[in-house]
Amino acid sequence: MTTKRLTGHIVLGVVLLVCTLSIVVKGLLVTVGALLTLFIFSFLYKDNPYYKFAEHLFVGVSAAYWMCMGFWGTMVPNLFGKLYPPMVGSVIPALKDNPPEPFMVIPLFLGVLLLLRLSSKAGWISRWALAFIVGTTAGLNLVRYLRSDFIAQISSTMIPLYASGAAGFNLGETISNSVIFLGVMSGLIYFFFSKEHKGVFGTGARTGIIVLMVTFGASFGYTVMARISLLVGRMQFLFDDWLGLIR
Amino acid sequence: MRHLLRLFLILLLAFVVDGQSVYSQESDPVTSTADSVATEPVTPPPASAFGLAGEDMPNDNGHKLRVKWQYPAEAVGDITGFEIWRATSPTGEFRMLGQAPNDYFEYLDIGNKETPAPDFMANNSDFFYKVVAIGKNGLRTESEPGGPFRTYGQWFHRGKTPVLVGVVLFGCFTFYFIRAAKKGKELYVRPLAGIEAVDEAIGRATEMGKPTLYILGIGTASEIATIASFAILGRVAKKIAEYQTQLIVPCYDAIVMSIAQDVVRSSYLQAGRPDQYSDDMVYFVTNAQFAYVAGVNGIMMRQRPATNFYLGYFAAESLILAETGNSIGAIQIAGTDQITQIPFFVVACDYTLIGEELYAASAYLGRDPLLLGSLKAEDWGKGIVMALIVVGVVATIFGWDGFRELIRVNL
Amino acid sequence: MKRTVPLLITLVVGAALIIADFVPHRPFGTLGDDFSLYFDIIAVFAFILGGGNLVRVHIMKLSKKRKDWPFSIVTLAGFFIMLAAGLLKIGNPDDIKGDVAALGSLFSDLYISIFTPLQASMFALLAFFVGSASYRAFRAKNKEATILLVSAFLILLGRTPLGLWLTEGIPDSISFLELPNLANWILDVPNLAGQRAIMIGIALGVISMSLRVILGVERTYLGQDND
Amino acid sequence: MSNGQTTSRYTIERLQSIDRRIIFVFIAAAVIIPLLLGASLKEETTPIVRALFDYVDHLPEGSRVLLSFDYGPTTAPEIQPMVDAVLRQCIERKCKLYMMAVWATGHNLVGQTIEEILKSEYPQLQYGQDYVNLGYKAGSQGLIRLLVVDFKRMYSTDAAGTAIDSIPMMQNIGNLKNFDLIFSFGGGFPGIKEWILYAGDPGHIPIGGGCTAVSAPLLYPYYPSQLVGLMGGAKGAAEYENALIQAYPKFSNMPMAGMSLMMSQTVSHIVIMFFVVLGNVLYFIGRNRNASTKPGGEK
Repeated sequence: MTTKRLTGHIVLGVVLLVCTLSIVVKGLLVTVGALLTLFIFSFLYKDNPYYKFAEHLFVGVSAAYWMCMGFWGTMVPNLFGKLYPPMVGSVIPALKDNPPEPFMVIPLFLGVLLLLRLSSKAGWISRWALAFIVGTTAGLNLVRYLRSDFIAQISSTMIPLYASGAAGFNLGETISNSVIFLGVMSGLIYFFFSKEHKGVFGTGARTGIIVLMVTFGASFGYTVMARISLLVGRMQFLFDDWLGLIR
Repeated sequence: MRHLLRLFLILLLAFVVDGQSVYSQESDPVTSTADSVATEPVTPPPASAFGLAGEDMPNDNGHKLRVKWQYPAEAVGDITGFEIWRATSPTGEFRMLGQAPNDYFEYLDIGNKETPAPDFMANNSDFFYKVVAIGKNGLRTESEPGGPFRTYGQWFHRGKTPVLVGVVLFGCFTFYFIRAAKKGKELYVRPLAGIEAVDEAIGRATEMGKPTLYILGIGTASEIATIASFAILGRVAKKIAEYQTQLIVPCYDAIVMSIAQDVVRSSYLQAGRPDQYSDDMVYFVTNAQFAYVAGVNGIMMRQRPATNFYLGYFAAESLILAETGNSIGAIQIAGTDQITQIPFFVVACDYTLIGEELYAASAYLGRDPLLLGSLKAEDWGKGIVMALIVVGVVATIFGWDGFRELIRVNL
Repeated sequence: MKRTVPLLITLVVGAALIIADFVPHRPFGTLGDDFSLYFDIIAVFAFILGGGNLVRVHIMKLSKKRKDWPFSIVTLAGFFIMLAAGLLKIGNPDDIKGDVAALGSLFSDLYISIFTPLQASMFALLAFFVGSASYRAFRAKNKEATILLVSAFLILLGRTPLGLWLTEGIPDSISFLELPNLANWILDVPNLAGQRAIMIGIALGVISMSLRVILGVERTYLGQDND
Repeated sequence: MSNGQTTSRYTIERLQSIDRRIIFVFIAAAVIIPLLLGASLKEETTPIVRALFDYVDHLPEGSRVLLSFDYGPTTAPEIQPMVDAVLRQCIERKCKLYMMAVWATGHNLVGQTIEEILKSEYPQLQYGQDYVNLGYKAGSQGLIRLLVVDFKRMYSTDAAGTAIDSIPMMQNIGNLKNFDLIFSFGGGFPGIKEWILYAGDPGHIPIGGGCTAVSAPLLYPYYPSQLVGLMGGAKGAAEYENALIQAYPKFSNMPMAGMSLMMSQTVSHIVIMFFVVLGNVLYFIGRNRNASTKPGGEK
């Protein structure tokens, strides 16, 4: 127990020393960025007080960040600025002379209903606002998905299984098109809920699983490269901007 | 001779362009301005645009006009471009709207939809346009005003007919199968491994005396995947209440938190243990993607849940969560409709609900015949998709592209 | 009352938005955008609930001196300093008229020096986790896992010079077997087919889920206590 | 069962569930060591990148090149090397550089790039004569659509607020068609695709692009009819840098970010593949041993 404590003190001492040195040599901004980066990476070793510090700071700062963005970016111009433009004239002069939009009372009303949650007696009324939100989501998404994903994907699968170009029959494309056709069909068969995976249907579903597994493997392998470049960016920051070790 | 040719072109245009929108050109637009070409031989002003026509944009709510004009091909090289002007009467005050390059012969006038704005464009009223040719020598030639043109709002978007057919068809299927289910018709659904594992996973947490972590993802309530996750949370929370283990639901969005609190509270009520619910189970972390991940990682490391659910909308954080969860030895059940993230869950979690299965999960867990009926409707939808694809492929083989056009959506 | 009114609201709002999608004419043409805007505004009201909840959770932790309570001070300090900097636009070059995130303001300084490095570092953890997940999960345990492994491995190989080098000697007539070409083919053909099947399935799932919600068949989100 | 067998099986099981921190150390080393050594990987230039390089290399002196910074800090490690290489080449060709952004996050990156490349490497260049920073404008594809017709209506000032007509190199710019080449960097939305659809195609303006590895396959189909050429990910950047060094030997001693990024990526890839192979080998050894000690065990 005491050795653990001692190690803790030594680490803290090193961190403080590095911090002071770095502020003197490199300035506050880079030092804060570098130390926070190291604190986050320390999580890879194990959970520790430095990660906890970075994590708690991140949570607090980010929550306030989005609250401020929401207030100045949405609430002020889109609610107050539309409900009664002169009110925001001192902040956003461009909106001052716009006509008021009385319909904006609706979101104001719903917003206030939502806040009634804080009261234990009238809390149930807040569900009206939530029902509006859920209804909006359902209505908007239904048509959106039908339009873009559903119909567009079907029509782009309608490809000729027998492909021929200017140079006559094209074997490569014929094979590729057939694989796409069979892949989509068997993938769809796999997703059937109300049919048992037996017989011909079962063969289709098993082919579907194979196609899905190829897809997942390919997407995974493909993303590795992009993920590594993120790390390279951070390491460049640490070793170049902070330590100046890269020539 | 040149004048005669232009006159001929204008007449031709009046026949070609849709009759309703073009009341144009009773008078010859090529007048004095064009004549001046002859009188000033040194730096002549550019030729005038002619044949102004305007048409309402289809499938919109009005306030937009497409203005087209013509220009003598041999004179295009003399000008830098055009200016487009609009007024409410041929003799009224014209406003400059914008410019077009010298080889553009049309301009989409997007008027303001609100009344007091200066470039407001009312529906069902007359507008007149002028096109000014700007010569390379700096001289300008105005065309005769063209008009009146009108803009209208439409009551049905024709390009979306296939979507409407889809909505009606799918709505009918759903109605039919829900009705059939109400009458007590037995519906078979094949087992889903991820769903079968839910009971086992919660049971394990109970045995180990550890909490269950439920992550609704980083979607807001505007994602349908989040709504699907609420439905699953309701069933999961009920089981947890029955088993009397601990539930943790850290939320990314405040509205999601509010709904999740209601869902969990009523699940505990249904399970007959309202006293065990507290608002501390469902709480807000932050709505910044990676700050949320940092927070949830912390929760996993310190509270050591035995079972993790990741159901809803996920982005790049999926693998960070799943790998941290794996390192503490939790059983993990995931599901998302984000295609790019499914592979990470498949690789790092014990069970993954792939895409559509996420939406079916609440029906599976609830075993409510009405919900199962809607799954049957989905299967019929898939059947129709497959039939359409087969017909479409056959059609392309025989070179009949018309079939593909039938289901095209023109926005 | 507690149950019926919300169900009715969902039904009316959902159905109206579906109909509105087909009607460009006013007021339907903009209904979807209007409602999305209302949604955004309600979401800002919800921030009050969220922020309040965050503060409450951490003050509780502090007052009850639960484990790790000193870190709650960090969260609360970060939260209130950032909130003040943003809401009051402290140090903003254009004062209260300026953009909240204008360069030079305290809000923007905190964002650049704290938020950005933390975000990028959390994101960069992925590079490590991609490695550990590959090691653990890519085992030829059964048929499915083997296919997953082979497909991922071919892509990985094909995208490094190693892949090119391994299959450089292949004659031109069968050049499609060169690893980079093979990797591209997997991405463009079977991968595309799988993604398409999933997308069509998801679209059907979304449509069905939306209908269930609008028709009131799926009502879990409202809570189930009927009083 | 003998004692020795137990130990070796134990070792294999241990190795199979190897502490993941060991993998982390290897990945970190794979990234850091090439960075510190300044090691870089030469990439033979493929036709799609070569086409882009050659196009720029044949631009006459004084050509106007528009560069749109459509990316953010998270993808900057991949994209920035491309921007730097293209800028250097354009300056060697004595082109006039117009920099803008349709991404809000691109705004700061333009300023940063000007400081790091133009001001430090080419101090003789003059702002307003040789290059201009137009900054970010909102509007996504709508903005692009308007710029095709009328540039100055949207850009009435530069990023610093100077009136656009007082900037010498802006005098002859009326719309996007006055540019000889447009570069878009970044593969998200809005990005290269929107530049092609709303500027390149309708205005017949040559478009070149640089994007992340993830978005490259979505853009390949536009080459060569709608795209002059495309750099995809670190590999594309490294290929472009290679072409640059071959054409302009003065750059051969300069560190090239794309090539060193490619080195780090390749080494990490190999490390990950090594662990995948190791995992499988150990798995099969373990399974065979299990099978031999427990006959009739798992199939």
